[in-house]
Amino acid sequence: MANLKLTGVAKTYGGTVDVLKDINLDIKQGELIVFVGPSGCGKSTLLRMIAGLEKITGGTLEIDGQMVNDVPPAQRGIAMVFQSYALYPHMTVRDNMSFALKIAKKSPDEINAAVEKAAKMLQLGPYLDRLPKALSGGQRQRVAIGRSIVRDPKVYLFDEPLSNLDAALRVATRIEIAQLKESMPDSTMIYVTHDQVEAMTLATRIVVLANKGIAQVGTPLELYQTPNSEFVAQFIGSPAMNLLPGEIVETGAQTRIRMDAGGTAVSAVPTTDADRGLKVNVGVRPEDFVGTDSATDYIYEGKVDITEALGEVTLLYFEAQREDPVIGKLPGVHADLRGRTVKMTADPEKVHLFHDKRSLRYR
Amino acid sequence: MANLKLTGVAKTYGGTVDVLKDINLDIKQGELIVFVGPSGCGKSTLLRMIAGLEKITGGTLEIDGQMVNDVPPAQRGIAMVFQSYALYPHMTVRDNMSFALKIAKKSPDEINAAVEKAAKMLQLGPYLDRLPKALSGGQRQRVAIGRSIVRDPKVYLFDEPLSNLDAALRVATRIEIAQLKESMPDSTMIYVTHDQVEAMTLATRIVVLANKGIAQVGTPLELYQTPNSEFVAQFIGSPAMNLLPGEIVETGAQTRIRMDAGGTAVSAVPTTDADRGLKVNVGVRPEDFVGTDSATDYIYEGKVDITEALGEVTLLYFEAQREDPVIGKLPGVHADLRGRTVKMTADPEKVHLFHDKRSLRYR
Amino acid sequence: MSPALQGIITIIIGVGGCAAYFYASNYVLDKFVFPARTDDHGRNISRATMIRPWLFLAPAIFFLSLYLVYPVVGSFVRSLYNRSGDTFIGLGNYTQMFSEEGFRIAFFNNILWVIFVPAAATFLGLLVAQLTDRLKWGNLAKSLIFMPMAISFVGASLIWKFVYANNPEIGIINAVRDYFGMNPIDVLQIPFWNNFFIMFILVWIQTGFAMVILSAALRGIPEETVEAAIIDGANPFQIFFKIKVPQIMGTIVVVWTTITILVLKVFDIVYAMTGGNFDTEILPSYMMDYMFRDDGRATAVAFVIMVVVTPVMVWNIVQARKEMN
Amino acid sequence: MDNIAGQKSGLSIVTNISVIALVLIWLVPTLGLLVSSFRERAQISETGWWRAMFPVEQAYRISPAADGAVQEGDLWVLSGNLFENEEGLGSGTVSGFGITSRAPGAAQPGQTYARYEVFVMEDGEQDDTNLEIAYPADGEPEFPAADEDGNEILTDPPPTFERSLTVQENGDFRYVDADEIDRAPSVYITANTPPEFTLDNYETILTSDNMDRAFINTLTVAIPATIIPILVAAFAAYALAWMNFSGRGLLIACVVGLLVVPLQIALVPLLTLHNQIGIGQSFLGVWLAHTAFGMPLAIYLLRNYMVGLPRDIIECAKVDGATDFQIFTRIVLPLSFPALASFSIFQFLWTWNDLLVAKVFLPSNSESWVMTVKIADDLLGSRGGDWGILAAAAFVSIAVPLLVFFSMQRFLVRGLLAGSVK
Amino acid sequence: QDLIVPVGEGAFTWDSYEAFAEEYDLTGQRLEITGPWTGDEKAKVDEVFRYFEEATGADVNYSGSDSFEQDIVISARSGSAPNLAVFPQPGLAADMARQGYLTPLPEGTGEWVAENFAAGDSWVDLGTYAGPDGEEHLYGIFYRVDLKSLVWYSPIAFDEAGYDVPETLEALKELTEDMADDGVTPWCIGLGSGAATGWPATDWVEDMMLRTQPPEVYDQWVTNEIPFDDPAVVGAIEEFGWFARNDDFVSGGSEAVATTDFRDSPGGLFALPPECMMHRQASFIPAFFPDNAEMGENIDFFYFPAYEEKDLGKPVLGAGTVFGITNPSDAASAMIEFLKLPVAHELWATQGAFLSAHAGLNPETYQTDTQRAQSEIIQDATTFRFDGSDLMPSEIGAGAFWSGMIDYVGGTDAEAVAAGIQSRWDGMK
Ligand SMILES: Nc1ncnc2c1ncn2[C@@H]1O[C@H](COP(=O)(O)OP(=O)(O)OP(=O)(O)O)[C@@H](O)[C@H]1O
Ligand SMILES: Nc1ncnc2c1ncn2[C@@H]1O[C@H](COP(=O)(O)OP(=O)(O)OP(=O)(O)O)[C@@H](O)[C@H]1O
Ligand SMILES: [Mg+2]
Ligand SMILES: [Mg+2]
Repeated sequence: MANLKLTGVAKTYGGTVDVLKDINLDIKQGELIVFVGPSGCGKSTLLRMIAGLEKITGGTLEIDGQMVNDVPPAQRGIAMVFQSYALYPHMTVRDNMSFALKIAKKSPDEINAAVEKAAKMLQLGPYLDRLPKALSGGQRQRVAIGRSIVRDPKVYLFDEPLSNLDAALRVATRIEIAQLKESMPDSTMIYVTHDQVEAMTLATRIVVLANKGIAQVGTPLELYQTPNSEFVAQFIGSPAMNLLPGEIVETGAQTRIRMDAGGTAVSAVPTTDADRGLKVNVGVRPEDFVGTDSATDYIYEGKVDITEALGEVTLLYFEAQREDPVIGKLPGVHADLRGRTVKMTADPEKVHLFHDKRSLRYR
Repeated sequence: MANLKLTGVAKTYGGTVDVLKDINLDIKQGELIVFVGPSGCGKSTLLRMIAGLEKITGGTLEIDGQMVNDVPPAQRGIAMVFQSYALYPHMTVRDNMSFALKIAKKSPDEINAAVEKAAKMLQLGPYLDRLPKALSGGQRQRVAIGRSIVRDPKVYLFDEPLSNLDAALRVATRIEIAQLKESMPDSTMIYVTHDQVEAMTLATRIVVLANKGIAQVGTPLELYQTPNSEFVAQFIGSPAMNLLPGEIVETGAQTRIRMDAGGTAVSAVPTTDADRGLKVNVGVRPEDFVGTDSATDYIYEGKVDITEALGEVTLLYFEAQREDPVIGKLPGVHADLRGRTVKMTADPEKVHLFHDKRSLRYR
Repeated sequence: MSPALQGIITIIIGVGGCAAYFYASNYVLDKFVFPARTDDHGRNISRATMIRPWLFLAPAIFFLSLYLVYPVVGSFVRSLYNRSGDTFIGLGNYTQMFSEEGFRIAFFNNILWVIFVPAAATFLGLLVAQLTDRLKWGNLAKSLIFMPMAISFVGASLIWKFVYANNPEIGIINAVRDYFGMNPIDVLQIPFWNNFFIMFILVWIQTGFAMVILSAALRGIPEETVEAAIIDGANPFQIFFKIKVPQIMGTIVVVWTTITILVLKVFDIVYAMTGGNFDTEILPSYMMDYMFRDDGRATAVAFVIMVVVTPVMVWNIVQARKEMN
Repeated sequence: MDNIAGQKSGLSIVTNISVIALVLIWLVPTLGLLVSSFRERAQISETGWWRAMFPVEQAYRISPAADGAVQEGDLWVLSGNLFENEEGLGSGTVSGFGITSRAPGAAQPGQTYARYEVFVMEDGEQDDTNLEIAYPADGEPEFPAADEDGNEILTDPPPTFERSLTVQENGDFRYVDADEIDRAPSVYITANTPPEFTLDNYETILTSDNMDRAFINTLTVAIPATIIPILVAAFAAYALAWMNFSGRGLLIACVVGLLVVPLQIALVPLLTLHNQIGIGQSFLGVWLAHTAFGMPLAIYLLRNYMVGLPRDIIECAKVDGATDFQIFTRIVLPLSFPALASFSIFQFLWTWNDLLVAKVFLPSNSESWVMTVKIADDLLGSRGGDWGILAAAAFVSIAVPLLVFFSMQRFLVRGLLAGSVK
Repeated sequence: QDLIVPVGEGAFTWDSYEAFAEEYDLTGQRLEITGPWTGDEKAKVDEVFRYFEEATGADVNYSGSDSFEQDIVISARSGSAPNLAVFPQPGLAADMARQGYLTPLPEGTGEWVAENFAAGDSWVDLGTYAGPDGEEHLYGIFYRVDLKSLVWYSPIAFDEAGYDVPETLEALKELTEDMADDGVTPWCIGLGSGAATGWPATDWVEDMMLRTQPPEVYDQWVTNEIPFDDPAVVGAIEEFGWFARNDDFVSGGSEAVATTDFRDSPGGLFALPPECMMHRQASFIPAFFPDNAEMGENIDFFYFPAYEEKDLGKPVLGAGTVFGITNPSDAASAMIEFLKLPVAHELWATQGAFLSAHAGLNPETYQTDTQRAQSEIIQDATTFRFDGSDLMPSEIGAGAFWSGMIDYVGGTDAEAVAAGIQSRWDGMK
């Protein structure tokens, strides 16, 4: 039901501390936009500005074509889950959840039904009559989520709604949110998270915030597959993409790079003659590394310092004492690799090239 | 420097609400124990009891062989990161971090060095002179972590220390914690988390709490590979293990099960003749599913309702309208599978069998 | 109509009326004056937002301006006239006053009061609030400490006569001195220090006030911060002074201010204890000496009192600014 | 947090002791008043209240009727028992006696105490003076060599007997006089008085005319004068704490400034105003006056409390669609309960104990008297020095405020905000 | 409730009352009176007013207040004054008259007072003040006077110790010294009185003024024609100091003088052993005697004597309460008429603790001999002077003078004190 348009939005605290600058963003009705970005980059601030809780110090925010910079939160038709939960401490869980509906003068039956449904979904049934102080951290967070679910707003704003839930519940709630979204294809959602999986699975588009501005906007797969900068490349995907320095030696539809540390990489990123000799960073995601025995056609060779077995996969850390170690991710359990030297390469399609922090693909 | 021994520890709120019962646990010096469990199962409570912030209402807690039920928190030699951060709101970040050291009458140089080091590690440098209220959620959490790192306690207690950090920082901090642990092999750490990866990578042993007690204790791989109950099986690993009903038709070193929904599963779990005809749940992790074309040797056949592309892998949801859908996880991108019917099977080594919620392997 | 019935009706009308006023005026504002549904949606809403605070404030402003501002302005004008109120003498009352020794003594004493009483009462109140916080009989103790608050100033002065009286058969201080064979002294006549004996009466009364407010504030401190400090190894003193007190600083300012203001108003105690003699006069009692006799002078003193409170005002505004950011 | 392990008992002992000490310091003066409220005026000024619990030796003057006097030789003799017909004379055991008020207990029971006229040498001149002397009842007086001024007592002329008194422990006495006993002589005894307490003071106060009326009037004044300002102030406080508008800082400053306005300068203009608009001296006038005079402090205290509420919660309610009115009534008001409770306690106390406003704004007839006026003007006026009444009055008027305090105290609860935010 | 004495019975002057009753019919009118009498005294005066109600049918509502001085100013200024006010000090009445809050009494009242009151002219003078226009009118009529020049003592104690009642001030001083020599404390002096602390000392000084200076000087002092720090005044203050500033002469030592409450002070006479032998205080003080006080037995009074040597006769200091009209009405005027009736005075006299200057009052109606004896002292007086501090502007007489005396008792020298008071007085001009 709502399109949002941010034009040149900026936020300055106390006249001096710039937090956000020149944010331009078009959010279409029915989208689920996920904001990601390093801690402290201004995700919550942006969300709060959209909610109307924080003055917009520059630019305009339009909802459905109407400038709402000065419209109070209540009239923007939004629901919000706060990062700090912000439960009403003097109300029981049930009252917390039904507060907005009561305000909206919904009938008791309607309220009850909505609350019961949300409670069931979030497994809050047994706690409906407790006060927030008698709940665990995760339970509090679920109440906060439930509170926004029971309403039926034009725009949902979620600030890290799942960060305190356990894995099972997180998956369940995530799916619930996805279904909620699906069942209301018209409602717009904006979602802040730190969780890669959440961002990747939920988002229609992901907005990566960094350096007071937007680093890239795109669908999850776009961001994953074709990051336009080293920052985004490293930010999306966990563990982060490995960046290894090299020099372009062959150009064309495929590019060949001689790695500074030895070995050669081949990338499907097309280059022109002019690029020959360019110093680039070769980006390979840990999960894209595959072992190789080739004497030259390897992108990286190193001794496995640490292995982390996650069950389904094993992480291999090379040069773990470096600030950003090189990491490989192999399916299955490979504790035996520790201390061994291995060579790794990757499918050219999955080899990214960055120059001057920007992707060569996008220059 | 510290062994912990919990014997029959229990917690009751207000004489009636049982939260924890009969917790028995031996924690060796130098271990890093991770508590996991569903939200509200009492992880924080157990941690607080170990810290001494919550009276132990039953059983005993020993640190280094000494009963410490009644020893005040300050004398237990612990540091704790609170789930709610608990920053001192009136102190700057620097003062927050140096408070404990000042209390301990450390020299200013020493304090400064410790604070600077922790700040650098947690990327808090620019915020050292801000008050907590001018920090973002993640920044606050980092301060809380920093505060415990600057001290040098016998036992570290962390209550979901990373839940508000972004992926990169989370990996970085996780590795820092791992290295911190490594650099102080003698210090004992207890760590509560919801994050599978954290649990799997950090833990020496994982304690799964459920139903007011301990469901299973073991190294991460033990729990992943040989869960002793359906609960643990589903709790460890994300998405959760699929459980599919069937009946044992062949026993021996390998077991063959006829699936109720059609198809046959083979498991490496040995069974005896007596088990023939037993109704079991066949457990297969999503990541262990592999596609098959065999007409009979498949464990599951279904229509892909939803696909979630995470970049490196794709999640396939079958029967998504069920409360716990069957999930498969295939490497790579497979958006094209949506709506198609596929058959899947798994390596017998990775097929678990459960009867009466317990693993057949452990009966 | 019996006054009791009248009172009940007033409560209903007053409370209901207030509630109705606030509700109705908000309703009218939103629905009729600046309805949000018309074309200039945004403008109307922001106009309504500008007006709404004043709806909330209106009754209070009405009372404040009619009952306080209006007399204050009137009095200020009056203070510029001579004693009979017929000749304008500018600041004559002020200049003359400051040239008089009696006034200077009162002024000096008042400074003493303003410093000592709020400090002592707040400190003791804080101490009691903290000490009784986790005591089993804490509520009883608090009630006992609070009791003087409930005693009228006259009653309180009487109580302290039983302490200070120089007859050892009445005053307990002199009874003790007498027991040790010392001569009775009249503590109310010891130059300079007698002020403190009188001030202590107000401290005795006001500690209960400070205690009640501060103990509510102490209870509002997030427990986790205290727990964190406990784990950090802070001892109870450090927790109190370094964790708790700074967190309730705002409330301490409030309590301090309130007591300061009270100090600037209370004359009953001085009146009842010494009648302002033995150099114990303070500004309020000095003002009462002139009240209804020389209104020019009395109102001038009132304004001096208001000026004395300026630093406290400034302090409060600074504090309020800090909180708002 | 009550749950913290191993809290040191040593500390708790110190805490207990210091609280006990503080409470004692706070209590002792009040205790004095309480004890005094059960004593008579005369006792209060005679012995310290701390001795009221113990028997004290007290002197009495007794004037036994002269009727039974008989002449024995030159002397007239009156005998009988001192405790007959006399009431309230302590334990009924004489611990000492005398014949002058200066020394009412000079002699022991069983002795005879006599006055002689003796001649002394003073500055070389002969002079006569009185000498009192005690000796065993069956013995004879022995005169000292010199009187208390050090003058030599002459044996010639010999001392002349004037009168003597013999008293036994049980009160039997024998009074001998050289002159005819024509009017009741004054004799003095000392006896132990048991502690004596009386409810008279309370009776005086509680049974005095119109006291019930005054009580009801006081409540009538105090209750609306407590509730209305809180309500009005709470709205204003909310606006000043959580609403954005220009002039807010200035308004806060004004409120703080108005805190200090002395009531006295407002009385005359306001009463004039009330007279002009027809309210005159009435309960309505008092309510309005109290409301206004309590307003600055109410706004000040409440605003400061409200400012401290977590911002997120209020913002959340805004997002939930609540209007300011709803945020105020549903969120802020319930969360401000401790502040509301404390202020209502104080406002109630002030209105309850107020004398000035009630006197000025209420009619002066006795139907409209509140307790303070009743006590100050009616009970104490002619009894200003009657500390017993004053003390009892103080305790009578303290009862209701204390009740209010006790009942409100549970609203000053711990951790109202707990669990709301991370 | 019955009247205390049925109309027509007893030794009361009923004729004029009956004539009065004939003349006035104010049925339905309401008369508001405020004054300083509270408690017992209010009860007594209420009884008197009931006769007025009986006679006129009006409804009298008297209310008393301990802080009358402040209340009347507030109510007068805010326009809610009662019909009549009873001023405890002429000074306050004069202040209010000047500000226009009082209405002059009906024509001819002055003449009537001059004729019918003992020493009538002086009562007229005391009730005559300048109005707002500066013109002098009679604004007040006196009802109930106090006699101040009294010394209270215990005849039994005097008897036992062999002391005699002194006839001259010289003898009184000698007696004081004798007593001190004998080891007994001669005087109980208490100046405490809450906010009014210090006033008992002003009575002492006034008595001393009358005993050291001719009455004319006293009058000049009261009107500030001679400055407060005139040697004559300083001398009188020092005479008071002779008594009060000597630790041996006053109970508790001179330090106690300033803080002992005047209401507790006479208690020393009744203590066993006595804490003092004498107490100088006005005729109202028996109200504060303990229950066991028996007039003529353990308590009695004598005239505070004058210096024989100075030959100033027998000066007497007194005070009284004065009725003024603050809000004219028929009933108010009628009340003034009523107060002219002897019976209005007799009816309180018969309830005790009342003296009157009304010459037509039948002495038989006094309740006690004491009252009669006191009224005789008034009669015998060669000089009668009204309490000076009550005549001074209230700022001085009820302010600076009081606190000055406390300073003096506390050790400040008399001249400095007097100069201080004078400068305050100067400040008012
Ligand atoms: N004061 C209390 N009274 C009653 N029950 C309480 C109280 N405090 C906590 N609980 C309950 O105790 C249980 C354990 O709480 P705890 O905070 O230990 O959970 P947790 O495992 O840390 O959960 P989370 O992962 O969500 O933080 C919860 O179900 C909670 O509702
Ligand atoms: N009142 C303030 N004054 C100054 N700076 C502030 C204030 N509030 C927040 N900031 C800063 O603004 C930046 C953005 O904060 P915000 O809460 O939006 O971050 P975030 O992206 O939500 O981070 P996180 O993921 O850690 O929650 C942070 O660097 C923070 O320090
Ligand atoms: Mg945030
Ligand atoms: Mg927890």
